[in-house]
Amino acid sequence: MSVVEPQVDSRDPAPAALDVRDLEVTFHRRGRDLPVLKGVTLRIAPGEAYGLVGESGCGKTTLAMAALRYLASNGTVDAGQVLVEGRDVSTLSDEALRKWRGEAVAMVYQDPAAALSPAMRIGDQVAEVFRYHEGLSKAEALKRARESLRRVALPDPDATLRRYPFELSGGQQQRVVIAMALAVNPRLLVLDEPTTGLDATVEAEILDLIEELRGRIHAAILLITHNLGLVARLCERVGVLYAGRVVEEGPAREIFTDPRHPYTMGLLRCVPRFGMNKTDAALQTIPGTLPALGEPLEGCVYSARCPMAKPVCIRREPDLYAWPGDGGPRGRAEAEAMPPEPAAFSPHHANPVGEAARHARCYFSAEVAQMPHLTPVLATSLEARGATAGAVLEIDDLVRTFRDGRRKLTAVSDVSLNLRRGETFGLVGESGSGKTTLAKCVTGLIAPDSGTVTFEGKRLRATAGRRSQDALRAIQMVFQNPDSTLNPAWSTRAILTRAVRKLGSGGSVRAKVDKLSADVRVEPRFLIQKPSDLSGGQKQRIAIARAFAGDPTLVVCDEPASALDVSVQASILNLLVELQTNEQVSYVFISHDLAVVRYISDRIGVMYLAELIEVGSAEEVFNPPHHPYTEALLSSIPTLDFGDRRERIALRGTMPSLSEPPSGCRFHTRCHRTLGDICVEQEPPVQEAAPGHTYKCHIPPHELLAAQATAEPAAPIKA
Amino acid sequence: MARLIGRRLLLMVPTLILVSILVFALAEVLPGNLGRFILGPYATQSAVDQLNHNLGMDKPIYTRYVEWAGHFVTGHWGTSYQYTTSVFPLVMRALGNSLLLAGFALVIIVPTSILVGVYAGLRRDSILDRAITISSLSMTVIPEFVSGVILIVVFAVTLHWLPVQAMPPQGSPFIDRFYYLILPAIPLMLLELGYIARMARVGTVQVLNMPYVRTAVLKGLPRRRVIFGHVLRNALVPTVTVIGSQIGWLIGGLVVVETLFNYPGIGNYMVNAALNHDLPLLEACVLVVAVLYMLSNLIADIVVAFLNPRIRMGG
Amino acid sequence: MSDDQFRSDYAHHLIEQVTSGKMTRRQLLVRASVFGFSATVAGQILAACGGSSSSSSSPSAAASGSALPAVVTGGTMKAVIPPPLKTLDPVTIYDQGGIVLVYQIAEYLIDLTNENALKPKLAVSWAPNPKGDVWTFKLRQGVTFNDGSPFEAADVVASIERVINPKSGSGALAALAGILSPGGTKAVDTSTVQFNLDKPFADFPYLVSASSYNTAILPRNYAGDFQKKAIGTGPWMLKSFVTNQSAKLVKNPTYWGKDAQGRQLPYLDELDFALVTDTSAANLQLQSGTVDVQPQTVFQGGQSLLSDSSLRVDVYPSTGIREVAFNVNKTPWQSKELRQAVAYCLDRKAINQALYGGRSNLGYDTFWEPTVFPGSPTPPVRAVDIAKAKSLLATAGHPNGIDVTLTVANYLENPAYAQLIQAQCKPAGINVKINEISYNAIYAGSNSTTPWLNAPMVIVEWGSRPTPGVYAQAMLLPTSAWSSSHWNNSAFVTAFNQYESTTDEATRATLATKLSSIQQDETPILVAFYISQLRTQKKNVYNIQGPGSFYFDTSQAYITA
Amino acid sequence: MAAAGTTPDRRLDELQADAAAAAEQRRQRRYLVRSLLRSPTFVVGVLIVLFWVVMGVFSTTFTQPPALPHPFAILQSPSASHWFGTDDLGRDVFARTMAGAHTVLIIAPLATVLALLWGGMVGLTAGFYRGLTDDLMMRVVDAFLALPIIITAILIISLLGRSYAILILVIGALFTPVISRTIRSAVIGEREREYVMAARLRGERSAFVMAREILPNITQPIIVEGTVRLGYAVFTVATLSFLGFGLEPPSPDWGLTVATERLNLQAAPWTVLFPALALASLVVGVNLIADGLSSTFSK
Repeated sequence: MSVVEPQVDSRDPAPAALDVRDLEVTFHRRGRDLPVLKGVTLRIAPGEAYGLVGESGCGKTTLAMAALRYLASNGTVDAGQVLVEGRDVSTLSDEALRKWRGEAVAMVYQDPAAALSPAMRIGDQVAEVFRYHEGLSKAEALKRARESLRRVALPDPDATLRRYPFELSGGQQQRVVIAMALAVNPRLLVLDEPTTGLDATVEAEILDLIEELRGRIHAAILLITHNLGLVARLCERVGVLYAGRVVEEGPAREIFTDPRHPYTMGLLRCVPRFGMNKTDAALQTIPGTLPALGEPLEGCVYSARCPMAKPVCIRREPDLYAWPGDGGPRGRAEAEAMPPEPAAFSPHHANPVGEAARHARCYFSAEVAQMPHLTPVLATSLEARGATAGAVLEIDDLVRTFRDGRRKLTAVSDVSLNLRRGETFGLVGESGSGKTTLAKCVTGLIAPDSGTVTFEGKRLRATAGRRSQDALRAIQMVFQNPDSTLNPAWSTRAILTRAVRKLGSGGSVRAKVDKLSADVRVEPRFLIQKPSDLSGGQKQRIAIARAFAGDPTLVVCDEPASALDVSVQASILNLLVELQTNEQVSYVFISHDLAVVRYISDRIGVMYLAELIEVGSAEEVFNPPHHPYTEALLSSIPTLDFGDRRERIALRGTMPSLSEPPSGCRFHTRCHRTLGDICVEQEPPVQEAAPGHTYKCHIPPHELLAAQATAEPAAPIKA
Repeated sequence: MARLIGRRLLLMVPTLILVSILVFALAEVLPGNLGRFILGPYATQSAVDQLNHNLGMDKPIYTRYVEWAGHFVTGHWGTSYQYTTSVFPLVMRALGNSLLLAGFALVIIVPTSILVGVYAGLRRDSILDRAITISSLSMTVIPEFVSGVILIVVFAVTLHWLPVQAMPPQGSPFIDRFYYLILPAIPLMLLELGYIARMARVGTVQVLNMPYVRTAVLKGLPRRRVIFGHVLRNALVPTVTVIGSQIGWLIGGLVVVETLFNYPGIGNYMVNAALNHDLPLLEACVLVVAVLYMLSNLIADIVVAFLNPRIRMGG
Repeated sequence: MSDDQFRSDYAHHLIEQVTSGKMTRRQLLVRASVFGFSATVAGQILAACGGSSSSSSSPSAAASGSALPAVVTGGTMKAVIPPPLKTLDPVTIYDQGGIVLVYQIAEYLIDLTNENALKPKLAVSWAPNPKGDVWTFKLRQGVTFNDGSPFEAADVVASIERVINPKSGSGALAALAGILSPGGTKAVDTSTVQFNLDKPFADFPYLVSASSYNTAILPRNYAGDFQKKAIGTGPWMLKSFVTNQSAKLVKNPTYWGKDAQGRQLPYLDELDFALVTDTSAANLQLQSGTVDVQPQTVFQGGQSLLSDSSLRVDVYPSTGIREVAFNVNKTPWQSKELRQAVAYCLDRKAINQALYGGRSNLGYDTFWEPTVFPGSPTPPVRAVDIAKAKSLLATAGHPNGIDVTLTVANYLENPAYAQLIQAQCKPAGINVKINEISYNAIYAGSNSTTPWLNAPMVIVEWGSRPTPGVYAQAMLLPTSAWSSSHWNNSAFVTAFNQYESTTDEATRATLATKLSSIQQDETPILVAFYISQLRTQKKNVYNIQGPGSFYFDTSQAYITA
Repeated sequence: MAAAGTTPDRRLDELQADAAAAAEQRRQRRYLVRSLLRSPTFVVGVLIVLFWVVMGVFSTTFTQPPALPHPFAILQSPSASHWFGTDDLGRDVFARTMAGAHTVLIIAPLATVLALLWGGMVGLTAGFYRGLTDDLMMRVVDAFLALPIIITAILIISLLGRSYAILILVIGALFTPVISRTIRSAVIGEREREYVMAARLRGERSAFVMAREILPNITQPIIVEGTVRLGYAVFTVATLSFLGFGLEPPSPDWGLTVATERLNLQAAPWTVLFPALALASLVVGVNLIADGLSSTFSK
């Protein structure tokens, strides 16, 4: 590729903020060489925001680390170079490297809590940067630190300076990290999943902050994330990474509206679009799973999972073709020209990246738009699901408090709700809102302090231990973490067998086990495996099969898919929908991802600070009039809709502690529509916006509607 | 911080009571017949019964415990059967000697072992690291009496560099004591050094893999700042805890070393008391050691709290 | 008839004995000393038998190398001994540490020469009445205790009465039982004391000599607080005593003792004792030069001392033994055959070799051991005879062997001795289980409880005793307080009483034969050897006197540069 | 496995499935073994320990009788006839050193197993039930931990007397608290995991959850802890013997030998040196195994 190099430099004299050329990175583990990045080439112009998307394990973070010359000790750069502002990073001396880091490039990390030194005051950590890069005195540095904290809009910077990381909320911590990164105005800012793990509203704050900062600092941004919405919102250009290869690249808007690589298309199709429901369309899953590191790949890295793969794709890997232009036809031409002479591909065909052109690593970019839909519409209407009027589950005035030393935390306060057969009740809310506690009270993993759980007319005993085997069989649970949901010591079959033994209703145990595994699409050969040999998706499928071992009436799903990659998540959601259609089971579905909840739920409940503040049909809850908090939540979701002009509602302050919830309306401390004293003093009434749609607020429905109508709901984009 | 210490001290009380019950149970209940234990296998039963009566053995256990514990709290530790003198001053003098020895050993061990360990951790997988790890392991496992015996022969008898006995002659200046303590201290050091060093190494290695160290590096901080500012402080937390708990083994070592060097420390007295059925002395020694041990753990906790703001503020 | 009359008669008797070859010169000197003949008188008697008056040379002198260097006065001598087992009190001491310390501070009426002969100390002369049941002692004049108070007959009476008072718990009580009763001691005048015995006793002077170490002379008002306020007439005063650590002694400026040249004794200014239980620790202190002398060196682990060029090891023909006692009241030791069986298992040569490098004299399970005690009969040698042992075992009713337990203190060469016994008994089918306990533990408790007097089979270490009689008196009579065997043999008792009451050497000899044969046949205890003791000192330490470890006479010791 | 009424061929493929499952498990076990055998520390450790086990069991069959004195051949320096020389009773030091493994290798492992059993029970119950049970148990454990092991051992042994059984019981009892601590924390780590909740939702009894769900997942920490403790047990036995609270003469136990022979250290260093080295080597061996195990497990 040395031929390419002069061309690039000749094309534009202004050196790119980041210029990665044919980068090959290999990790060495247990004597094996595992290529992670295979000839990645990308270029970020000064001040440009570049999004790098892809599922976990495709090499995003490795790329970032290589760019900062901070590969793990077992990782090596085998080929290619990384130039930052024209300087080859690998050539920097240690001292130069040290100064370069922080001054030229800076990074914001995924987990802010872990990224901050636990035993050092915030002030010192931020001040460090000034002391060691600008040689300021401690006092001077602290003054500057204070400024930069103010710059990231941290409340009461002076106090914050004196705090320790654990004393700050996740959002504040991330602000501190950003403040540190921007302290000495780097020219390149690397954001590695900056909002993953943060709550929706906090995520929104951080995004607002980053956008707002971009206006002032002129750093180029490399945003690494699996969240397409984020990229759509922040970045001009985006590169899609798959198995260590850039498979498509181009302007964000075009890529997301008109993808030219099957993988990109797959990604777009498998996330539920904002406002989309299971009855509208099925999520298009990507067949198969990501190739494991070091797994040998024939031809196109994606061919194994590509629904439109042709023999040629397996025979020979396509280059990164420009689109439009030679992409389609040339791809075809080459596909026809069999067997392809390697000589036939002179370097200049592989258009150098960087210019505003689009590129896709596919012979058949032209056909991507017509990529076949594999999964049919699955969900039938509630009625078709035989949803009876009678409630399967009724929860009345449920209260549960925990003690933390002397403090008393109310995790669930006076929650009442009901659920019909075959219905899916979605439960949304930020972390700490009490979703999971509520769910565990239902299943009996936690005993409520007061309140009742009635199931099919019979009141349930508080704890699972004291419930009848039938009650247990009827109410099962699917947990969040695929890695701990299955007993690592048991073979998959043993796990299912045991479940069937305890919960099943007679008949051949093995037959039932085989049926279950077939229902959740786990091939029999995996049944002899231990969970450690299964992929996250498979584990979660087995977990679901386990829950269905006794043909339950109600399954509580606690974030069943949020730990999984989007493509896998889609298949899990589809599976749940399918099972529901076949088994008439009811779900309580917990998730912090509103789009997902909206997609899978028939009715939705919104929780805030242990209270259920709004309940209604999915449709109603997602559209005005709705609780101001719901409104804020919705506004905070980044969407792929470029036409989306909703003004984002920034909530004030941070989530109050459960130990001393605010008086009156619990939301008043952060509410953007607060009416003043009344909200502070009086507990809001439950108002009915529509039959079956209620919310807790002082503002009557019509006023809310008026106020909220201005911001029209986001319309789903058809791919 | 003060509140934390106060809380910990309070927490010590129940444990202390339990420990005393334990010692009481072990010493006065377990053998079933204290009189027999004191008088030995050849005493006539009547004599044994008489003694038991005098010792109040026929009283109910709890009253006996209360009296016993009461005496300890009020410093009436009884009279040693062997030396026919009051136990309290005896034990206190011994304790002083032991503390001097142990302290002397620790003062040298702690910094060196931490230094060595951290260094190994920073130079992970280097030849030096390997050497340190292996040698520290082997040091840890050689019993004190083995190393002690060999040291004596080499340094005291053959080379005449150091005195064999651990006590300087009467009337020599206090400072001399340290010179005499060098030889006894070494076996203790070997034992602990290896262990603490390993801990320090592990701690360092772990911290080096922490994201916040990456942050520090990518902030462009100089290496030494990264190490002293970010790595060390956090790496030492487990080490300190270990040092606290290692005191137990150190005391175990004291018993051996003091016997070996005929050093009038609490370990030596304890062994003699045990060998000679001198129960009051034995009980006193064990209790004192227990308290000592708990205090050392307390100190460790406090240091940890100092290193870790979260605990400090939580406390 | 007067004492002097008796003396002259006895002198003639002795001369006859020697000339008729019934007695050796050495014996004569020893016996003469018993009856209070001064060395000069004894010399004259010898001359009368027609022989040289030269007494055999002192072994210590011999060991120290015949020619002594010029005396150096002043300086400190450091010695290492095991710590006293109980609080320091002359009335009750019984262990090496205690005895050695008391010996430095307090004195006895009579002391022992290196040949175990008696020599005047606080008593200048003594003589029995013809019947031998009244002994009159003349005391040394102008002696004062180290607190300044004068030494008089009253102090002697008080001291002796004190130890024979049953309440005292003194070991001397055992030695004097049936011989001297309370009230039997009278002060004739301030410088004369008369002992009225319950029965004639030829060896009486030994019972109030240093060999009966509880009879140290203390002031009449002694309160039993020796460890706090160590009082005595001896050459040394106790400056400090730290339990289990050290005892520091300083010279007694008012000490009466003078050397031949009339120089004030002791020569040394200070005497420091390191109190160390652990043998190897003690040896190490010697070798590292921390201490100058070790009164009793154990051959076990002492090998390196023997080869150390900086040290001199003196060998003393002490009469110390390691008594292996069979408690005849406890199963299975009621059986005489069984006891004999054990005796026949022992390979005494091998034991002597292993424990003492072959230095000691073999013992034949009797106290009358010819090579050690003059005038003793020559008993038949008990060689190893497993076959005999087996048959004895069978007659004892244990044809298939027997398990026995041997209690032994972890002290001196005892553990090794025990293991040798164990190994040597095995072939005969006697399986010895060793119950090893600490030095303190074996002596702990009262007479009715202490292991050393109550265990079925036990090893007890005995320091030097000057005569077989003293041994028998202490451990083989029903009246003996230190009888680990609890042996009670009327024939032996009667014979022994005659033996001690008669002064006629010929009769004594025949009785001795009888006694020794009874003892050997009955085998209440095993006496496998008489220990030749080792005393180790630096090459520059001279003129420490006294036979064996107990009598550690430092009054004339000195250290050259 | 299969309920009645299944067709023969169904049964057949069930059998095949079972076989496959079994094969799978064997494969995984083999993998573990193989990776263990690839760790040099582990292998060396095993070799050392094996050596001593063999010696402890068989040495007396080919060495001279370790307890037989030869008074005329005491303290002989190493030679062809006595590889390690002789001690102060003329006994063959080689024979005694080899035989010395016997006692330690009986007491230490038994004590450790005992401690693992007791500690396992305490740790499981405390960690699983938490709450009051946990608090009480842990208080007691703390109390025990406040007493240094050697010292408590001395206390108890001096009261109960010495014998194999007592040594094993005492050391076992004294190691219990530490082990229960480790196991407890392991249990606490597991019990919050979701598969345990799933088990409870199946209506499993606590005993089952502890024994079948949790225990299999904490075997590795238990094994490692066990090995580490074994090392300490050997150490402790030796130290007790040295202090005179362990075995009795003429046992060739290493600690005892070092204690009794150390007064010959200068005249005959070999009498002490070889048992000392033997002891050290065994402890090192055990610790190497522990290291090997933990590093392999943590992979």
